[in-house]
Amino acid sequence: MVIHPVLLIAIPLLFAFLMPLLKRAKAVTIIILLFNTLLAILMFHNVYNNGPLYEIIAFSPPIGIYLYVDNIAALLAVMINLLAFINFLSVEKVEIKFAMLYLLAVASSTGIVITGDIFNMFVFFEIAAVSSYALVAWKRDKEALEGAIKYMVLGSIASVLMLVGIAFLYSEFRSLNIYDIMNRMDEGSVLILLSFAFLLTGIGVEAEIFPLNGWVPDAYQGAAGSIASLLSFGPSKAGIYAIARLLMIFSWQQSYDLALSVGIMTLLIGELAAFRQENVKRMLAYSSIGQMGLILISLSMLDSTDYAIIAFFFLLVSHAASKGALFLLSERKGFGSNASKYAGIVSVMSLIGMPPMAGFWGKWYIIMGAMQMEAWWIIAAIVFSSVVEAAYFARYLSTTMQEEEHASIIAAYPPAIMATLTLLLGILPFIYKIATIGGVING
Amino acid sequence: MVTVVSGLINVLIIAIYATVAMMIGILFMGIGRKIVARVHNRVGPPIYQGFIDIAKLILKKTNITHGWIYDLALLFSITGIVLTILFLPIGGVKLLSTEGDAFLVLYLLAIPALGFALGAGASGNPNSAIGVMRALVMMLSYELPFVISMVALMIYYDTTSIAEIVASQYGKWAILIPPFAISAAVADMALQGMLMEAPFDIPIAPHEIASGPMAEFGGKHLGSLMIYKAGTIVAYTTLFVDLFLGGGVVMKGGIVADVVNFIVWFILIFLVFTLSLLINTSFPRFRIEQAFKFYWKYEAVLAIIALVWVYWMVIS
Amino acid sequence: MVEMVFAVLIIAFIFTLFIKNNRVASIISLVVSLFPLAAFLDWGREFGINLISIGFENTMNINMAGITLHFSISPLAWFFGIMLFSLIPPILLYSYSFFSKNDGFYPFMILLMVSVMGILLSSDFLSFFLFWELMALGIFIMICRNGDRKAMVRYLSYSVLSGVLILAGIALLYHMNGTLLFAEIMLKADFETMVAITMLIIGFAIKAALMPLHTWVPPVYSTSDEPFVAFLSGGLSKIGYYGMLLLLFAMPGARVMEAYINSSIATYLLAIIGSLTAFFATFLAIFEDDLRKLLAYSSIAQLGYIAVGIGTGSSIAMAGALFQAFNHAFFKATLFLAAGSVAYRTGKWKISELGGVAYKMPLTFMAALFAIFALAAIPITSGFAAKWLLYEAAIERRYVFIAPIMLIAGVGAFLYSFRILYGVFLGENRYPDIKEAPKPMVAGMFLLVMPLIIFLIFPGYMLDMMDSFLSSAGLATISHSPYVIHTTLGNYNTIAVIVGMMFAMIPAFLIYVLRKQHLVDFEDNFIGGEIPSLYEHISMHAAHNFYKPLKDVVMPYLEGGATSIYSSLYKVVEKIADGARKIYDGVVQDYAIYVMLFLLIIAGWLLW
Amino acid sequence: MKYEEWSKISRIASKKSLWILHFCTGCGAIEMPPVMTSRFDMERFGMAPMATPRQADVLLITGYLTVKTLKRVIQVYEQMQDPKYVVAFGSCPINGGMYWDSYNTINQLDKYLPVDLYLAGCMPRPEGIINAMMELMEMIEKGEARGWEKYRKNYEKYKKNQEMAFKFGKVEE
Repeated sequence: MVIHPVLLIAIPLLFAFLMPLLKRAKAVTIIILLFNTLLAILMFHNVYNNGPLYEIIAFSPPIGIYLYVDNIAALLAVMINLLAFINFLSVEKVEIKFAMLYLLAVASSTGIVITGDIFNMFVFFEIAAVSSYALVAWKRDKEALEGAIKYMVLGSIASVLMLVGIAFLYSEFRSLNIYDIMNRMDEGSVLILLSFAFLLTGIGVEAEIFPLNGWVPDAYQGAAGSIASLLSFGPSKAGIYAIARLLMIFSWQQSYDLALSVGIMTLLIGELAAFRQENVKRMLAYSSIGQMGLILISLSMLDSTDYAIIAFFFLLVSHAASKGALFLLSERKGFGSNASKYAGIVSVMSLIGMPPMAGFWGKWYIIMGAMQMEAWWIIAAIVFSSVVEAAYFARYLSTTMQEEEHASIIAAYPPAIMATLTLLLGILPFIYKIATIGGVING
Repeated sequence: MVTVVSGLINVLIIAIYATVAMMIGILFMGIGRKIVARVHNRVGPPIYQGFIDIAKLILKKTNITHGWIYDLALLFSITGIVLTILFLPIGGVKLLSTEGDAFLVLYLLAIPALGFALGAGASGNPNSAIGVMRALVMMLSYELPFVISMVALMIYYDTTSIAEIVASQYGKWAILIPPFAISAAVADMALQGMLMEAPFDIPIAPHEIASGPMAEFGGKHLGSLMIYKAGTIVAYTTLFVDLFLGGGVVMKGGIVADVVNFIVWFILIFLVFTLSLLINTSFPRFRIEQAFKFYWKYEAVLAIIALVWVYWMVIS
Repeated sequence: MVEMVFAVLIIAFIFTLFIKNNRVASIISLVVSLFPLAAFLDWGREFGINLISIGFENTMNINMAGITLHFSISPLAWFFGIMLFSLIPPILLYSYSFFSKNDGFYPFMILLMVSVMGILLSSDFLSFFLFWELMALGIFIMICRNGDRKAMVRYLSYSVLSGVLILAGIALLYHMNGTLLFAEIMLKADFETMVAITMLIIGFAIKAALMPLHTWVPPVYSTSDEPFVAFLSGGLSKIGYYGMLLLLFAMPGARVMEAYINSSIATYLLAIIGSLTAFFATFLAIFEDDLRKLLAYSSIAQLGYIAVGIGTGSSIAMAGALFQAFNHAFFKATLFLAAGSVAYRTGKWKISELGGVAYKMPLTFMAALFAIFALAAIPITSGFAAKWLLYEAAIERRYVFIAPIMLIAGVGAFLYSFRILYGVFLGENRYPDIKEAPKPMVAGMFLLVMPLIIFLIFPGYMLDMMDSFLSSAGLATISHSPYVIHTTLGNYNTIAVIVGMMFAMIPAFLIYVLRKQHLVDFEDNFIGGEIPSLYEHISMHAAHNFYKPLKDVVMPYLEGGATSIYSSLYKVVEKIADGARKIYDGVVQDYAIYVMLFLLIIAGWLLW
Repeated sequence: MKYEEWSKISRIASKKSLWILHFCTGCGAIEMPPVMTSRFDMERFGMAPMATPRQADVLLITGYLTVKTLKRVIQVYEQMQDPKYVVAFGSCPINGGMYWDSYNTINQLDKYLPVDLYLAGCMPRPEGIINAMMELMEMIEKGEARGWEKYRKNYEKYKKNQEMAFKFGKVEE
């Protein structure tokens, strides 16, 4: 069976724009997301058995649209679509515009992951960003608008910077194909260095790295639970994956050092900011920042140790699923039902890094890797941030466990399913195998 | 057959020694009162007064009880103190002291105290509770210097067994070795607290808390506590004599030696007891926190000096 | 067969999750808890102790994609297994009456059993760590059930710190040895190994509640359910020491440490920390008014002794440490359960509010009394043998600092023991209307007391149980018969004590039996001739602020301890955190400036 | 040995070890310190002051008793263990002494408690006290000091009188 990765992007895009014509927005969206998930799983199966998948649309590279799907990209596509599907189940009242924006955000996030073309990536970023602005503002109250505006301001700056970066790159290589550029990359002229700086800054805004993440707390705070959840596993994860690719393109020691120092700063500042935070969503947002820092640290070790890639995957996937669940749960004051309690505890434990949740493997491999590199400061930072994290999450649990507010099925089960995913990934660490086979992130 | 007979003889000897020791204790109570009276320029009771008191108490027509926990005081106090005496070498005769050691003796001494405390608690008298509190705090206070001194002895003789310590001191008593002279002085002040003599008679303090733990005891219960008190006099003075004065052993082998040793032991414990009484008569009562500070500040420092000295001697 | 035990436990875990009825869940978990116990009893064959014979296999490997978990039984694990798993059935029996509905206690007890079994059986560090963290998780969920914020925050922070430190230590060992198998890891006396061992030991010490890493214990013990706390204090706290023993003695690679241990400052430091823990925690326990906190500090103190034993490292010390661990498991579990029974009937935790419970709950009192005797190491319980071995070991090594500290902590134990006895059980009869605890609860407590009596008479059996561990760790075994222990310094003959005691009891018994006595009312008490019944209320219970004179003297020196250091540290972190939070000041212009600055800085850095 | 012989031993022991509880609400208490200390030294006869009634054999009432203190005296007396003896000290417990017409003192202790020995005088000198104690000892040895038995036998009567006293101040004489 031939699988066309482009369908993953095309179908939601198509239906997103067809949405005003359709009556039953919720059902349609659910079907599309389910279909997309299945497609992604099939694609992953295909890629896993037969090796990376290419697809060229319209023209041959380096001019045309070029999709490149390897193990990791396929897995991320599965993750984004699956979580989007589960997350969508928790939305009670679906308006047409909402469904449209949601599909756009999902499609564009998937696009960022599977594209092999840096300009396409920019386009998808733009779509993701624009739909995210609208989604954040969805509640239309003061907080939501504030968050959306901040997001929009920073997002616009980011897109300009990204565009400039791409322009520099294009002027140097006369190509936009990531693979192509990667192969031709060498020491680098001033222009290339500048393009790296611009691209990193531009993508970094989306990937929530310090200090480009000013929009994060406000946007997450303003957005509804399901939107915050979408942001955390959609665009931001795609963004950090884009940074991974960026590091692959510009694979100099300098850029890894940069990623490491930025990562440690992001980790510490994110966790510390969460430590004193009273608002749940804001706290979770800061915690996301911290986790992004951790992921960035794992990326910065890509060059030095084999564990980094595994750590990267576990951290990415576990954080996506568990933070998604927690944002969904943050809609209500307390957990209120056993399913929610289960979801809350499992997700928190995964974030803290306790086995048998998936987050544990991330921490295990990142520490293993750091030991191999004999990078003591990484370990010190992780130890410190873990304790801080534990402290504020325990505080979080102690308040949420006590509040008795009954949760409806629709509110209780989607997070529980996400938590189960985390748990299963931890108990059956097959990703370990996938990641070791997948090996490297290609362009 | 022979082993059974010799075993029975051993048991008999042990029983005789224990009984005699208890008798000596009761006698000492009378002697003690006599000595105190002489210091006060009084005549004082006859020296057998202790026997009379105990007989009177036990033969009282009625005895009250506050329940079975209260009765534990009676059972534990006599049992515990007799058991302790069994584990102390008396005048070179080892009794059961080869089967246990100084730590065992320290903890055995806690049995009667705990039983006493249980009974006092069960009586429900608030004065008793306060008395027990004071007794326990006193215990915490005097144990520190005493234990440090004991540890010094143990590391010097490289044994924890009291019988061994006594045997090693044959010919040269520990108190003649300079650091142990300090230790002995410290332990003697601890002894003052153990025997609850002034200035450390805080737990009993009849004028403050109506004789403290004993407030609700009368009749046979009080009688048993007096026997316990008599036993503690012998037990603690013997412990001191065994640790620092060679257990009174001056001869070896044969029955004659046993008799001589016994007499020397008797004289030594009498001297130790008299010394404690003389201190008793010359001092008023400390408050409990003063006692605590006394033991943990001055006594402990002296004990530590001795311990360091001994440690240095042992190492070099 | 091992798989079967695991499978049964996991099935029971899932099953009990969905049972609401307390009694059914209790019986199921009680039955299930006998499986691991049977397995461990059966494995006694390997170490020369035939108790039952079923024929459990003793090794197991689990393959998960790319990762293999190795399991096998070792003498040390066997000892701890017997200890922990014989603790569980009585506790579950007790819970039969203690709880009214099953809201998560039983499944997570079973989960804890799984984790303990995993920890004990694991023979590589990965599975050890997996189950270690599973245990931490189980404990956390148990704490969550009562949802006390302080307990949760402290426990989780400490637990994560411990987990990460252990993880780092393991990673370092792996980095140096290239293997995670206990059998293949070699410990050398070089700097990196010392770093790894230090990290691991600190991680273990947190679970073992060694000072100054103990501050999570009092809030946790004082807010969770008693049956769980009984298991936590009695059982799970020993797992920390299991880790230490494993690392320092049981691992084959640890043999290299032997030469090192003899002159080591590091292990001497552990012994000193242990003795100071015993000392200070005892003082904290003396002044505590909350019964559960008192018991918590007492736990910390008693666990400190085990650290002394491990730090001393001779065979006597090791035997003492293991013996102490065993005793502590049982007497402290009994005490927590007794406290639970008292609260079950009276609903009070404060010692100053309790009083006279013994008259109405004599069986609970008897169990508690016996446990307290063991706690205070009175020689009519097995508690003494353990402490005795530790004292002997300290004297043998000439630890002149540690021995007196330990002895004084032992005396201090009398003080807080009496506080429990008097304040809770004796004194004024304040609760005339309560009943004895339900039968299953009483039965649970008495079952827990049994081992203390058995090993009182036959401490030699306990030493038999450790012999194979001692010889596998390369230490000399202690010469003993069932009732006599010989060391180089002295002997302890339990039969002499017991027989001597029987003889000594004769006169007391005669006096007791021959002279008649009559019971009088509680109010018939001499308080300066005053008549309590004339007044509406006159408190005759002197339990409030019991050791005030001592407290006035000692407390100034105890303040400024670990808690205050941590709270000042916490304040510093709070300040830094506030600083971090202020970076996100909510002004979008600032954020835009951050972006540009970032761009400039990295561009500058890259170009430069 | 028969009970009689036991009780004889018991009486001898009792006689030689009289432990006294002073109920010192009256002025007579001032005469006790000389008795205890070196001038007269009562300890040579085995007498000793005790702190609580549980321990004591002799209850020494050293002067007048009001209705209020009578309650306490009775409580204390009942807390003592048999055999126990009451010694009324001075003239107040005999007939009220100088307080004989006070509204709140009782005049005749004998109505409420069995008094074994009266010690007349206002105040009796220490020699008198010693003398009285010797007398009590002799009575004990002969088995004449049987107040405690009397109290048990006539408990109803004593109780009635006591209650009358608590109600009306004193028993009509």
